[in-house]
Amino acid sequence: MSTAAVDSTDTASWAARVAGVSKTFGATRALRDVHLDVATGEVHALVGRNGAGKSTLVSILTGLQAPDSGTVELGGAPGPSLADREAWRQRVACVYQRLTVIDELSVAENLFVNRQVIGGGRVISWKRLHAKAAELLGEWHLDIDPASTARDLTIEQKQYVEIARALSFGARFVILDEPTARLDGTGVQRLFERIRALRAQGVTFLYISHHLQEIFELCESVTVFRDAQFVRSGRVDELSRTTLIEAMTGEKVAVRSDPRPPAPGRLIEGGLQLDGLSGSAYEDITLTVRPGEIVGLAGSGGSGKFEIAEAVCGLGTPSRGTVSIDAKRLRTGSVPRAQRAGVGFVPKDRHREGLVDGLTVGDNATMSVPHRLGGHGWVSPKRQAAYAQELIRRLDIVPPRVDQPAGELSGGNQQKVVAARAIADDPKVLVLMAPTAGVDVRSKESLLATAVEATERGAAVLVVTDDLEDLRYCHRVSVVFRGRQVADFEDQWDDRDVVAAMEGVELSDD
Amino acid sequence: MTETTKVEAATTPPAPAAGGRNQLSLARFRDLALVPPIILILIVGTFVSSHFFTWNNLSDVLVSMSWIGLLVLAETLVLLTGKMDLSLESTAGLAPGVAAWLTLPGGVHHGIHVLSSGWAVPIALVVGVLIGVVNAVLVVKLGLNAFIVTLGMLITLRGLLTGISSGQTFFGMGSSMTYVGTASWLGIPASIWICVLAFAIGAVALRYLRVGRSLYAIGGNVDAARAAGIRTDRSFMGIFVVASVLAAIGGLMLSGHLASVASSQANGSIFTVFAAAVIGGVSLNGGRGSLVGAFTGILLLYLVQNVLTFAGVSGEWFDFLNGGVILVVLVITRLIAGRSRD
Amino acid sequence: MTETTKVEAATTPPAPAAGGRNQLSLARFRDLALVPPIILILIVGTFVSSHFFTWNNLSDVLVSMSWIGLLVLAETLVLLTGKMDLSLESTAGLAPGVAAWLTLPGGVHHGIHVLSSGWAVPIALVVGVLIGVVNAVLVVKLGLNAFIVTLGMLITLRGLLTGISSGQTFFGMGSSMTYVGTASWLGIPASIWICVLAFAIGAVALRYLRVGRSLYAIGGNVDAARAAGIRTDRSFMGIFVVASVLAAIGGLMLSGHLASVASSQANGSIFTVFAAAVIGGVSLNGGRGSLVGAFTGILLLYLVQNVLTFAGVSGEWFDFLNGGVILVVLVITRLIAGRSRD
Amino acid sequence: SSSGGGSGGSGGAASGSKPLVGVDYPRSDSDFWNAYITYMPQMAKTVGVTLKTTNSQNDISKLADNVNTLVAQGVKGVVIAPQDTAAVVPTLAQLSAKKIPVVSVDTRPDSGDVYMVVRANNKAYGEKACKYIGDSLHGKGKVVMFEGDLGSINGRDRTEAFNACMKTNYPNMTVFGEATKWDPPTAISKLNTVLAGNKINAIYMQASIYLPSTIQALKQKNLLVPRGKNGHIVIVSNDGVPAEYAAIKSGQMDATVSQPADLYSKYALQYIKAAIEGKTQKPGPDGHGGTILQVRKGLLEDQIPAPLVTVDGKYPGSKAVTDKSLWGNSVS
Ligand SMILES: Nc1ncnc2c1ncn2[C@@H]1O[C@H](COP(=O)(O)OP(=O)(O)OP(=O)(O)O)[C@@H](O)[C@H]1O
Ligand SMILES: Nc1ncnc2c1ncn2[C@@H]1O[C@H](COP(=O)(O)OP(=O)(O)OP(=O)(O)O)[C@@H](O)[C@H]1O
Ligand SMILES: [Mg+2]
Ligand SMILES: [Mg+2]
Repeated sequence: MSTAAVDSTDTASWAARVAGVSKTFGATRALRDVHLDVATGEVHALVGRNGAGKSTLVSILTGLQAPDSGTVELGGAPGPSLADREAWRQRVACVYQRLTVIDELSVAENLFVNRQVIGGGRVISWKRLHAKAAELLGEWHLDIDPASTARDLTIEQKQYVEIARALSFGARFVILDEPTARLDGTGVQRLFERIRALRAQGVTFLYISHHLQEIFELCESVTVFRDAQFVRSGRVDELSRTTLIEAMTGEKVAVRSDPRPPAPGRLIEGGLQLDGLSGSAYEDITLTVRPGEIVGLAGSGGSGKFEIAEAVCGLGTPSRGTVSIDAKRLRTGSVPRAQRAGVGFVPKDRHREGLVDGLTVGDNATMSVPHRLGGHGWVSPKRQAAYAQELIRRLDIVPPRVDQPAGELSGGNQQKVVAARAIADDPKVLVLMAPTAGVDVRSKESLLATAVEATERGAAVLVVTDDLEDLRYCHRVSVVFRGRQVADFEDQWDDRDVVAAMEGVELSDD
Repeated sequence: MTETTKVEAATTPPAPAAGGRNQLSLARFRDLALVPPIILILIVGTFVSSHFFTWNNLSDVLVSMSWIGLLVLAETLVLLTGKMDLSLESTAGLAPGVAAWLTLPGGVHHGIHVLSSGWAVPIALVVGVLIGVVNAVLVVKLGLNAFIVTLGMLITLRGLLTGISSGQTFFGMGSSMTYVGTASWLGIPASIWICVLAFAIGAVALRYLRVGRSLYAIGGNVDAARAAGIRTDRSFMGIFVVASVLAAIGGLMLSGHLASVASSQANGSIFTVFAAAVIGGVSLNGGRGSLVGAFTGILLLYLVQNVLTFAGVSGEWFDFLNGGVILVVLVITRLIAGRSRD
Repeated sequence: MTETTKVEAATTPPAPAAGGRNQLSLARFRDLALVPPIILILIVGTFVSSHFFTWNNLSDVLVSMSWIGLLVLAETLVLLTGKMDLSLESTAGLAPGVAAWLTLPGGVHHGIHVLSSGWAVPIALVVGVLIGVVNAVLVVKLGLNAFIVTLGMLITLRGLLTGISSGQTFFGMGSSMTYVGTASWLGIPASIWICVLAFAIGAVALRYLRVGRSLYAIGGNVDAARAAGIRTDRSFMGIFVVASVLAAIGGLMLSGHLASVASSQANGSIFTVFAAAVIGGVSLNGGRGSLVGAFTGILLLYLVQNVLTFAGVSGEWFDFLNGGVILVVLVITRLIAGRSRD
Repeated sequence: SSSGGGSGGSGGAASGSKPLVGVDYPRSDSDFWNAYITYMPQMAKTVGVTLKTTNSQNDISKLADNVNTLVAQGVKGVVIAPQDTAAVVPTLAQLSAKKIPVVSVDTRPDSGDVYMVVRANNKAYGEKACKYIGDSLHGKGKVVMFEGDLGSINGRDRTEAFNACMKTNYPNMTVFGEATKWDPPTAISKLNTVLAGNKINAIYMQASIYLPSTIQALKQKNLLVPRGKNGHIVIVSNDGVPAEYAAIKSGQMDATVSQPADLYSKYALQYIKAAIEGKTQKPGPDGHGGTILQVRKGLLEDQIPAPLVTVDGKYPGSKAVTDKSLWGNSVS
């Protein structure tokens, strides 16, 4: 058994220690004899590709699941029994990767679920509960009525509620599993300020993210998992970005160059054309994506960028303006119509509208192309399997099995399945909404490489995102802010300008 | 690499919180959505018969719905946690049935008289507890679907009552068993008191006690509730047992009211129970609904039946109108509330 | 730098690819999970009576389950899309009921004879279509919960049959209506043919037709299915109509078998329908299940009843044993399959 | 109360002096039918037949299946009690094709051949109740009638006869007919509704299942006045189960019609045995106090007498509640 090389017998200096932990789900080994040592008072990053087992370790560290073997220590004491949730909650707080906000309850109740403020006797005092909730929301500068229903919050607001709740326990050890996946730039900064303030008070963090720049900005040390195994750990300031990625992927990192395919000529006709498009969340959007071109549509949370994209895909209906494909006007409001016109897309939320968890990878990947699998309404299972296998190969989906239920894949691979479906019909127009949310560095590249590949087949690609990494693949970028098109960048741009436009601020210097 | 996004943006609040107050009043509104139809029925009834809007008649309606009211209360609690219990109707028959069987003399009363009649009520409650435990074990420990488990239990328990009674009607039970169905407290029938108090206590517990709130959390998102430290399995166990015991009490009230336990007692009532809960705004998906709503649901259904009876609707069209009313109320509340009450 | 142990992991693919075949065979296994219990019942039955394992008896069992088999098929289709249809049992009564009412002469036959008897079958089918459309509109267009809508429809349609028949039994219908219930093709009763063929066609459609495969997607995640370009609303409408029409055909087969339509025809059968589908492995949450499984489910239940009858189980314990068998099969398949069949 | 008769072996028993007879019980959820079920094995011994029994649980399609099962076991004759007289017709056709004789108990199939119908006259039930009530109240007053299920033929016969008799004989009486689906809670809620606006003088319940609930409801409203006292509500019931006799004795109710469960089973088995032995029947007195009627061609019906039972037997044509010949006084 490999043990931690860090030799320290002073148990008190470890906020959390995990040794020899393994965990298997059916045929999948999610963790193989891993260890992790988080020193008290540090912000410790845990990185690894999708499916490396990070979230599984989180569920073990927070007492939601028992490891098959191995030990967990928190603050020098062995982890409590699984049944004793209270004891776990006192020692470790967590923002889970999947939201645990309960839609039916009010914001205040979500913040204090199962620890509602008790008034006189054993009775809940709603007044005090709302007051305390308002106070907590105020600390996060969140202007949300504590009495409002969580269902009506935006996804970002829900993420804040999640974070605010986790950090309000007063736990000395906090785990954050991809907390920024749903936050925009300002939101991330606000979170970081909080984390730093708490760290100053001696709180320890285990921080999980696929945004490596966040690791370098925030964390002191880092542990890398790969293929369910521990690979290495060390101090962040002694690691370069390249070594980190190499540890994660197990491959040499190629020198990074401009990933964009050659831009198509100005005069090429066709592609996607939005003219004065207006809807409930956006106004007067005019945009062209030529065949062979990748255009970014950037905006922060609540900007309306997804609504614009959804209008193109048939998921939403604009009130004014036109969408044309190859100069032919598209009647919006129907996905099948959009598909027939040549639109393929990745929807913004892979869990809600992307995957059918219970169906196989093959079924999911080929769901929108039944006409390619047989004639007259028939589907040939053989052709389907072959077609799906080809998509799996093109997108490098792991494990490369057609008959694996899609729900059992890791987040990044699930996203690839959704992308496979988007390109399955060789679309003329490919719309990618938040294509790399929650996706590891390597998968990000391979996902966006799909977009590049699509352009080589002559597709017009629209990437709808708030991730600057994604925009590196774009020839041009349009930025929307609160539903209005505020900036257009051609060919070369400074990230800071894009971010400024996304946040709706004027930069003070030049 | 690209520089990190560090912009000194004014800390704009992320998306304004529209409609906090409205939200609350909408929820309140949904609780009381059936009040206008109830008032309408009261007015219609008054025109149909001068005997309708009298204390005597209304108290008869309340008495006759009190037992099923407890079943609606029980079902609402189960539904809030996102489960279902179809077997409540059988429990309402079997619990008093077993009590009668064990305490009544043989002969015309069909009992076996192994216990004195004072044991009747405790026996019924114990039967309720046992049924609840069996349901809970099958659903929680074995992870079976609640709908199908309680459907199987519905058939089995009903069959058990037919078995022990040989299909006959138990009657002539002692005063301990008929007490709740017959007594009056402060001039109001005890069964009305019990039903109304049970709803009131339930409503307070759901609003002001942690254990009550936890039902909403469990029904809303069981994984989240578990992560928040709520002992979800224990809650499911508890709620199945509480529901069965409430059904047993409801059954006792019904058999007290009828001074007998027919082997078909309460058969088919689960349809009415579900209809009442749902038109009262309780979600079948868990986490949403209130006891006030559920109470107005069953009240509305019983008032409608009462008015139909006064109106002399002929027997063969009774069920049709009754079912039609459920559908119409569903559609109207849906259109008014403007969103799915599922 | 605090370098730590660096595992020289060969770059194995993350999730070991073990059990791909297993996965598939597990799914197959779940389809056929009821085959061992069915064989067991056949063996037990052979010991109970020498008359059990004869073509005559087994064909009687198949004939008597054929009509409800169509209801199980219909319910399975609806369940696959993640909805429910409780009103199928009423449709199986109302559709032939309306046909008889409109085509039979008055007097003892209780009809009104506005159409000639040749119209009977088309009328029943049209009634099926209409009911399906009403269900679909309420569920799909108004977004009401399918459970409660079809529960309301169950009560309403049953009431409608009571209303038009005044609670009496229609009988003496023409040969067009009794044909499917009485004819034999190639020496095998037509109703067996119809039931088995319907299941076979359904199974092929679910596996090899685009529209069939889309039901699984819709039931698994309706938003994802919609985003994938599947016309989900149209599918729901279609499936409700198909289910109601199947129930109408089932009703025709039953009334052909009995040469009459009682006002209580098929009452209570929906319990058996659900039980059969679920023990046959169909998920109540949508997206999972097969017609082979559903067929074995209803076959098992009917064989058990047949063996119980041969064993001379007394009437009062019949339901108890019947319900008990459902529960036992649920528990056993759960323990064998090792994971929730919800 | 399971039937006698070996479960496995059958063929041998059919021949000889004790023919194998199949009996399908219609339901087991009423006192009356339970008495019938209890009597059957006893009567089988007296009559000299071997039984195979099934129970169709009030479900006519189950009856068809059960008869198939019985035939598969080699029964030589079948006794059924179809609660739906139309839907049983195809079953009768099947049995007649197989030359298996049938005795129908309690109801008369709408068409088809049966060897004998053994039933009481349900119209007579309604009439007897009507007369008793009308005479007791001297042709004045209001009466609530708990009808059975609309789908029940026996219930309908009673209703029609009661209404017709009231109309002709006691035109000044008001009848509130309430459909109850054989369900006591429904009956009570309808009774309450009537009581809300009316003073009631009599209640006619078409089955004994309503009795305890009705007594209870009247007690609650202080309307339960013993028989003979001023303000007594005349209660006439139907079935003749021991519970009714107890209520008659205690003065809570007045009269009931004794539906002869014992005779039903006895004569059903006698007739089926005779049929198996090849005997024929003809219309006329049946030799045990009733008459055999030719209802239609090929259908004979033995109408078993069903006496009205009163406390002292003084009402014309009634028997005293203590009469030992009443089956209700001999079951446990
Ligand atoms: N409940 C489960 N059942 C089956 N397999 C599971 C389950 N949970 C996780 N897995 C599998 O375990 C492996 C590790 O998953 P985990 O969620 O821990 O990865 P991760 O590192 O958090 O990935 P990501 O970065 O995408 O969140 C994956 O292959 C996943 O499919
Ligand atoms: N169903 C809805 N009802 C009312 N308003 C909505 C609804 N959906 C979105 N909006 C509003 O539309 C605007 C844009 O929506 P949204 O938050 O989805 O933007 P986005 O660009 O997709 O942001 P993100 O990057 O966070 O996903 C917001 O003001 C949001 O509140
Ligand atoms: Mg994860
Ligand atoms: Mg958004």
